[in-house]
Amino acid sequence: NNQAESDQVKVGLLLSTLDNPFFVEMKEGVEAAAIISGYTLIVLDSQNDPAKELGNMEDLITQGVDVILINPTDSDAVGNAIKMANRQSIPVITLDRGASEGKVATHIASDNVAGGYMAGEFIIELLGGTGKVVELEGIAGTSAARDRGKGFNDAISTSSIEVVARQVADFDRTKGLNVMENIIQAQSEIDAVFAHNDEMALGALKAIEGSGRDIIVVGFDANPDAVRSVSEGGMAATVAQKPYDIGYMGIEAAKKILNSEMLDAYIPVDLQLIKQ
Amino acid sequence: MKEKKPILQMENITKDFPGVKALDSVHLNVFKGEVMALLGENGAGKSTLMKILSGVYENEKGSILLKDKSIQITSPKNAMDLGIGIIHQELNLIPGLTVGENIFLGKEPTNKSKNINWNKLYTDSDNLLKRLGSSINSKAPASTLSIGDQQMVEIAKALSVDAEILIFDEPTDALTDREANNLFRVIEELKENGKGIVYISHRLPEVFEICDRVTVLRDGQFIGERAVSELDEDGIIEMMVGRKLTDQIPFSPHRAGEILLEVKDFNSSVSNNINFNIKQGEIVGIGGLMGAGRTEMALSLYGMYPCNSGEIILNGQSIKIDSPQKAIEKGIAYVSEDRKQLGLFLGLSIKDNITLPALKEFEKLLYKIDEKERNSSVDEYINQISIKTPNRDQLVGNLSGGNQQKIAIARGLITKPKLLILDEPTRGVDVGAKKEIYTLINKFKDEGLAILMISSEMPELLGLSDRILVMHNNTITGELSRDEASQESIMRMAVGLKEKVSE
Amino acid sequence: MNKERLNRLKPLIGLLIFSVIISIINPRFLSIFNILNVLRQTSINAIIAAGMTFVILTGGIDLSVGSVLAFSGAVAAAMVAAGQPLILVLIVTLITGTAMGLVTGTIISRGKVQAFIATLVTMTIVRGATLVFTEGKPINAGIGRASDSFAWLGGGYILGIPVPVYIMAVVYAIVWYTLHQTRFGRYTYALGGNEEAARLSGLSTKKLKTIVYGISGFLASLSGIIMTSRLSSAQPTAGTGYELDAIAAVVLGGTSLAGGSGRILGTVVGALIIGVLNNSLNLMNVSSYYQMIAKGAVILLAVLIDRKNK
Amino acid sequence: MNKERLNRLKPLIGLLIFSVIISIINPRFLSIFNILNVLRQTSINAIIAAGMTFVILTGGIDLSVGSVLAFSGAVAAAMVAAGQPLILVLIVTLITGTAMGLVTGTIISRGKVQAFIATLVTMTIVRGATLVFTEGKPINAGIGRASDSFAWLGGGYILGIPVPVYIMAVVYAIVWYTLHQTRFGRYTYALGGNEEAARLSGLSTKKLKTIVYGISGFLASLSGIIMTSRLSSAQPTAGTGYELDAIAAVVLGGTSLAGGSGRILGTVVGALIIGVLNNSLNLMNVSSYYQMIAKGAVILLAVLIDRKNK
Ligand SMILES: Nc1ncnc2c1ncn2[C@@H]1O[C@H](COP(=O)(O)OP(=O)(O)OP(=O)(O)O)[C@@H](O)[C@H]1O
Ligand SMILES: Nc1ncnc2c1ncn2[C@@H]1O[C@H](COP(=O)(O)OP(=O)(O)OP(=O)(O)O)[C@@H](O)[C@H]1O
Ligand SMILES: O[C@@H]1[C@H](O)[C@H](O)CO[C@H]1O
Ligand SMILES: [Mg+2]
Ligand SMILES: [Mg+2]
Repeated sequence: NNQAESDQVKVGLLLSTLDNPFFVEMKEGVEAAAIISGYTLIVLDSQNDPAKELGNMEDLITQGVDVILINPTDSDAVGNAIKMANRQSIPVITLDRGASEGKVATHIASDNVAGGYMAGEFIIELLGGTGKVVELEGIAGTSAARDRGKGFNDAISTSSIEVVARQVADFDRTKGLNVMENIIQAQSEIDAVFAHNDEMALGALKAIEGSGRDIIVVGFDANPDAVRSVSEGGMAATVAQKPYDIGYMGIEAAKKILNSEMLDAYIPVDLQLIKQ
Repeated sequence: MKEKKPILQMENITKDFPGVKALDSVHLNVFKGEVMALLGENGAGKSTLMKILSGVYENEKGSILLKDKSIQITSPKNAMDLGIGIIHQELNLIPGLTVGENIFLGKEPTNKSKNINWNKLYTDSDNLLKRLGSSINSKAPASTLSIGDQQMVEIAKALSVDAEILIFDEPTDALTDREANNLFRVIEELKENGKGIVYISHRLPEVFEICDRVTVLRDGQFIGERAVSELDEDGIIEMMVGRKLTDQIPFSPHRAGEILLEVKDFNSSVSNNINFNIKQGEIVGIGGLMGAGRTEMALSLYGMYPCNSGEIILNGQSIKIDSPQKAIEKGIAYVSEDRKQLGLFLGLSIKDNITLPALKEFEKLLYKIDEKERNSSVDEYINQISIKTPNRDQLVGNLSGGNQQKIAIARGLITKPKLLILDEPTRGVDVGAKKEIYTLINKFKDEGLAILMISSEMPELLGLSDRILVMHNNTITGELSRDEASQESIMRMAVGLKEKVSE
Repeated sequence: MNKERLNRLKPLIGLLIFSVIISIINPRFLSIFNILNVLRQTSINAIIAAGMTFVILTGGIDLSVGSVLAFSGAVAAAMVAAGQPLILVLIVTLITGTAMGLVTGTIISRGKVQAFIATLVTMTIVRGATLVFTEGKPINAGIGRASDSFAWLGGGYILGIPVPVYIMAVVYAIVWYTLHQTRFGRYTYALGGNEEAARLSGLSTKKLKTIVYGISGFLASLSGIIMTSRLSSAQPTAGTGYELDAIAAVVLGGTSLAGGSGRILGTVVGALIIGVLNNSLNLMNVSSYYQMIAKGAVILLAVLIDRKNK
Repeated sequence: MNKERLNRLKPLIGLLIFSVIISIINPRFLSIFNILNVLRQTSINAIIAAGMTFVILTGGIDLSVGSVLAFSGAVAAAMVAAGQPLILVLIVTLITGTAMGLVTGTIISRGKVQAFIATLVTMTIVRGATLVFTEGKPINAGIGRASDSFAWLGGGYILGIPVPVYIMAVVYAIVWYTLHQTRFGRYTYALGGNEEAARLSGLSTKKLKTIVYGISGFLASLSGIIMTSRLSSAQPTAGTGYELDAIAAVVLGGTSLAGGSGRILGTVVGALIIGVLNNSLNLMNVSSYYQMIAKGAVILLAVLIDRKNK
C-alpha cells in the first residue's frame, strides 16, 4: 500500500478561482485526464489573490508534487511562485494565463488578445464596418479583461466603429444586467455589445430584451448557457475557449514531461467563434 | 463670613437644551475652605451648572471668574488644569481597567523613561482608598465593583488631583451611612486645607452636617444663596420647591393581609440560605452595608440568577422562576438601583420606557398597539408621580436623574405586580419627588401590594417599613419589627453580629 | 419636534436634491423608463436592507445576507429546473433562507457570539455550501414547467410597473407596520437600546434576537428569488458584497449602527440614494475606477451632513 | 487570577492542540520547511491584525486595510520601478499609508462618523484610487536599482528564517510594549472601555482615535510592502477581503469587538490559527469549497469555546 502511494505520480493544480464556471470546467478537464493516467491530483484555489497563490505554491511543494499545473491569478504576480517551484526543480505548466517570469515547461492557452480581436472582427462584419458599440469589461485589473479589451479595441480601430460606453461589470451576470440597463438609458443608439465574458453578455441580453431594442451581443467563453442562447438566436456569438480541453491537455503535457519527452513552449488551444 | 471673597464666581450662566432652558442666568460662588451646597429639585439644573464648570459643555452664556480672573473652560482637561475637579453624578469608570488605572487615568505617574510607574500608581491608589476608609483592592478590575464601590473609586479619582475646587455631584447617592461618614471626614480635611467645595445632594441632613452655605436653584432659576446657619430643613425645602412640605416620610398603618410570598432555604450562586416571607399590603425593608448582597438576592428572586436549592412559594403554591419574564408573569416586578445600566433605555421615549413590559395589554386587532390607550396610560403616570418633562415622547436620556428614577418606578408598576421589589427607590430623587414616591408606595401598600424595599437610607428604611430584614455576607442575618428597628439595631446586624435583638 | 421631523426628512431631501442635479446633467435620468429601472434595480438591495434594518436596530449586523441570497437562489433555480410547481419553490426557498437566519441568530443569542463574527462565519460557510451545491456553475432556471411564472416574479410587469417594485413596496409596508405598530417592533428598539434592561423588563431577548436574524434571512432569500428570476439563472457568486450595500442603505437612512434608533423609511431612501448613484454614474459614463471614488465620496458626504446637524 | 491566566492562554492551547492533531494526520506539517512557510504566510495578516487590534481595542473597526495595502504596494512598486533608492521607497510608502489612516481617523473622530461606515467609504475610495493610479494593471517591482534589496524584504532570509517573520516579531514587540507599558496603550484601552469617561478624565479622545487609525494604516502599508516585495509586483486588487481575516485573527485572540478588553499576543496566536488552518486544509487536500466550510466551522468553534468558559 505504502509502496503504491509512493509510486503514484502527484500532480498539483493551482487555479486562480473556482467560483467561476470557466475554471470549474478547466478543473474537470484536468481531473478526467488525471484519472485516466492514474495520477493523484491536488487542487488548490487561489481565490483571485496572488498572495494566496504564493502560499498555495508553498503548500504544494510541501506535499512533494511531481508536476505543477498553474492557472495564474495574474501573469506578472505569479513569477515568484513559479521561481519557487523552479528552485525545487518541479516542472511547471501554465494554463489559460501565462507567466511573465520564471521557467515554464509549457504554456497551454487560447490567446485572449486573439479572442478579443476575433469578437471585434465579427462585430465589424455584422455592422458593415460602422456603428456604435458598448464594451462590458471584466474585473478591473485582471489579465483576461485587459487582453480581451486590447484585442477587441485593436480590431475595431481598423473600422469606423465607435465605442459609446465602456463600463466594468466584473464578469458578473447581475452586474451585466444592471449596467446594461443603465447604459441603454443613456445611449439612444447602440448597435452591438461586446462583453468580456458570457456571464456579462447574458446579463446584458436580459436588459436588451427588456428594452425591446435590437442589439447584437457577443460574449466570450462559450459556456453552456451562452451556447444555448446563441442557438436560440439570443446572443449573436461567443468566443469558445474550451477550458475543459485546456485542462485535459495539461495532464497530457505533464505525462510527456515525466516521460522526458520534448514539449513545445506554447501549446495553443483553438479559439472558435460560435455563431448561429 | 459675609465679607469673605469667593475664589470662584459663576455669573449669569445660561444654558439651553432643545426644548428646555436648563439654566437661566444663574449665579454660584465658591469660597476657600468652605463647602457650598448646591440644592434644588430634580431637573433644577445643578448637574448642568457643574458640567459647565468642569468643561463638559463649552461656550455657554455667562462668565466665570477664578480668583477674580475671567476664564474660559474649554474641555474637561482644561478644567483639571485650572484646578477644578469633579465627581459626576453618573458613574464613569472604565470597566476593563483596574481601580488604580481608573484613579490615575490621564495622569499616570511615569518614571524617567516615560513608562508608567506601576508601583507608584498602585501605592498611591491604595493610600487614597485607605484615606477614604475603603478596602477596595486597587488592582481589581473596575468591572467587578458594586455601585457603591465604584462611587468610592470616583471619589478617590477626584482626590488624586490636587484640585483647588472640588465638585461632588450626589456622591452619597449610592453610599451607606458608614461610607458617607468616611467621605465627610475627608471633606472636613479638604476644608481645612483651604479647598473650595461644591456639594450636591438630596439628603438634607448632610447639608447641615458638612456645608457652610447653600445655593438653591429652581427650574433653572437662581433662587438664592444663604448661610446654612440662617436656615433649617423646612426653610431649605421651601426655597427648593417654593412651598412648604410637611411630614417627609409618611407611614401607612394599613394592616397586612395574607402571606403572599414565602422563601424557604433559598440558595443561588450569589445568595445563601434565604428565608423570609412577605404579606399582602406589607412593606418589608431590607437593610445592610454596601456589598451585603441585597441586590443579588433581589435579582435571584427575580430570575436573573438560577435557584440552586430551596423554594419560593407564592400564594401557597411552589413556583419556579428562571427568568425575569417568568417573574413578571408571576406578578413580581423589580426596579433596579442601577438605572443607567440595567434600568432604562436612555435612547427611547418616556412612553416606551414605561410601557415596555405591559405592551401586550395594549394589543388590538392584527397585533396593532392601541396608541391612544397607551398614551393615556403613560400620561396618567406622568401626572401621578410628577415626572417633569415637556411631553411623553421626550427621550429618557434627556431627563434629570430624579425624573429618570421615577420612570423606572412607573415601569415597575405598570405590570400591576403583586410583589414589587424596589432597589434603592429614591436614589437621586429630590425631596419633593421623594415624598411623592413614598406616598405612592404607601398607596400601593394600601391596595394590597407587597413591597420589598432595599434601601441604604436609614430614615427611609425606618420610616416606611413594617418589618426590616438585615443582610450580611449574602444572607439574612436578622429581622426587626417596626418597633424594634433603630439605626443601631440595624447596624449591629449589618456588620454580622447575629444576635437576637428582641424580647 | 419640528426640528426632529426635519431631521427625519433629511435623507429624502438629500435624495431629491441629488436627483435634480443629475437630471440637469442628464435629462434622460428623469424618463419614466429610467425611473422604473432605478426602482427595479434598487428593489433587491432595498429588500435586503429592510431585514438589515431590524438587525441593526437591535445593535447587531448581518454579513451573511449575500451568501444566503446566493444559496436561496440556487435552491430556487434547482427546484424550478426540476419541474417543481412555483408555490412549492417559493415555500421551500423562503423556509431555507429563514432557517439559515434563525441558525445564525441562535449562534448569536444562545452562543453569545458577537454578531459580526457569527455572521462572518455563516457568510463563509453558506458561500461554501452554495459552491458545493452548484458545483461552482450557474443553475439555469429557464426550464421546468414553473419557469415562466417564476421568471415573472423578477421580470414581469403589472400596469407597466415591474413586479419587484410591488414586492418591495409590500415588504416595506409590512416592515413599517411591524416596527411601528406592533409590540415586536417596540421590542426590537428596546433590545438595541439596552439589552440588559430589556431582559430585566421581561423580554425574552434571546428569542427576539434569533427572530430578527430569521427575518433578515427571509428577506435575503426573497431577494435571491427575485434576482434568480430576473436572470433566469442562479449564480454561485451572486450577492457577494451585498451586505455592504445594504448596511450603507440603512446608515444613509439615518439608523445608528449602535442600535436602538432609526427608521425603516429612511432605509428605503438610503437604498434609493445608492441606486440613483449607480444609475447616474453609469448614465454619465463615468469610468468604473472613478465610480468607486465618487460613490464613496457621496456616501461620506451624506453621512457627514447627517452628523453635522445632530 | 489563575483562572484568568488560563483564559489568556486558551487561544494558545487551542493552537497547540490543533497543531498536534494536524501533524498526526499529516506529518509533513511539522517539517521545518512547512513551519517557516506558515510563519511567512501568516506574517502579512498578523501585521495587519496588530494594527487592527489597536483599532478594535478602542471599539472601532478598520475595513480599509486591504485597500491601503494595495495602494501602498502600488506606490512602492512604482517607486522601485522608477529607480528610487530603497530607503526613500520605504519612507514615502509608509507615510502614504499612515496618512491615509490618519485621514480615516479624522473622519471618525472629528466628523463623528461611525468607524464601520467611515472605513467602508475609505475602503471604496482608496481601492478606486489604486485602480486609477495603476490604470488597473499590475506594476512590476522587479526592475530598478533597488529591486533586489526590495525583493529581500519579502523573500529574503536571515539565518534561515524568512525576513517577514523578523518584521512580524519586531512589530509585535513594539506593539506589546506600547499597549502595556506606555500611557498611550492604557489610553487605548480606556477609550474602548468608556469613551465618555475617558473624555471626562481629560484624555484627548479625538486625537487618540485619529492616531489609532494612523497606526492601522501604517501597518497595512508595511504589509503592502512585504506583499509587493514577495510578488515582485503590485496588484491593483491586492488585499481584497483581508480586513475580514485580520478581524478574525483579533477576535480569535480574545479581543472583544466591543472594545476595551483584549491582548495583542492573542492576536498573533489568532493569526497563526488562521494560517495553520489554511495551510493544513491545503495539506490535507480538502477541496476549496469545503475549505470555506471547514474554516468557518473552526473559527466558530473556537469562538464558542472561548465564550463558554467565560
Ligand atoms: N443632554 C440634554 N439634553 C436635553 N435636556 C437636558 C440634557 N441634560 C439635561 N437636560 C435637562 O436640563 C434640565 C436640568 O438637568 P440637570 O441634570 O442639570 O438637573 P439636576 O438639577 O442635576 O437634577 P437631579 O437632581 O435630578 O440630578 C432638566 O430639565 C433636564 O431634563
Ligand atoms: N459584576 C460583579 N463581579 C464580581 N463581583 C461583583 C459584581 N457585582 C457585584 N459584586 C460583588 O458582590 C457583592 C454584593 O454586591 P452589591 O454591592 O451590589 O450588594 P448590595 O448589598 O446590593 O449593595 P448595595 O448597597 O450597593 O446595593 C459585593 O461584594 C460586590 O463587590
Ligand atoms: O478566461 C476566463 C473567463 O473568461 C472568465 O469568465 C474570467 O476569467 C478569465 O480568465
Ligand atoms: Mg443632577
Ligand atoms: Mg445593591
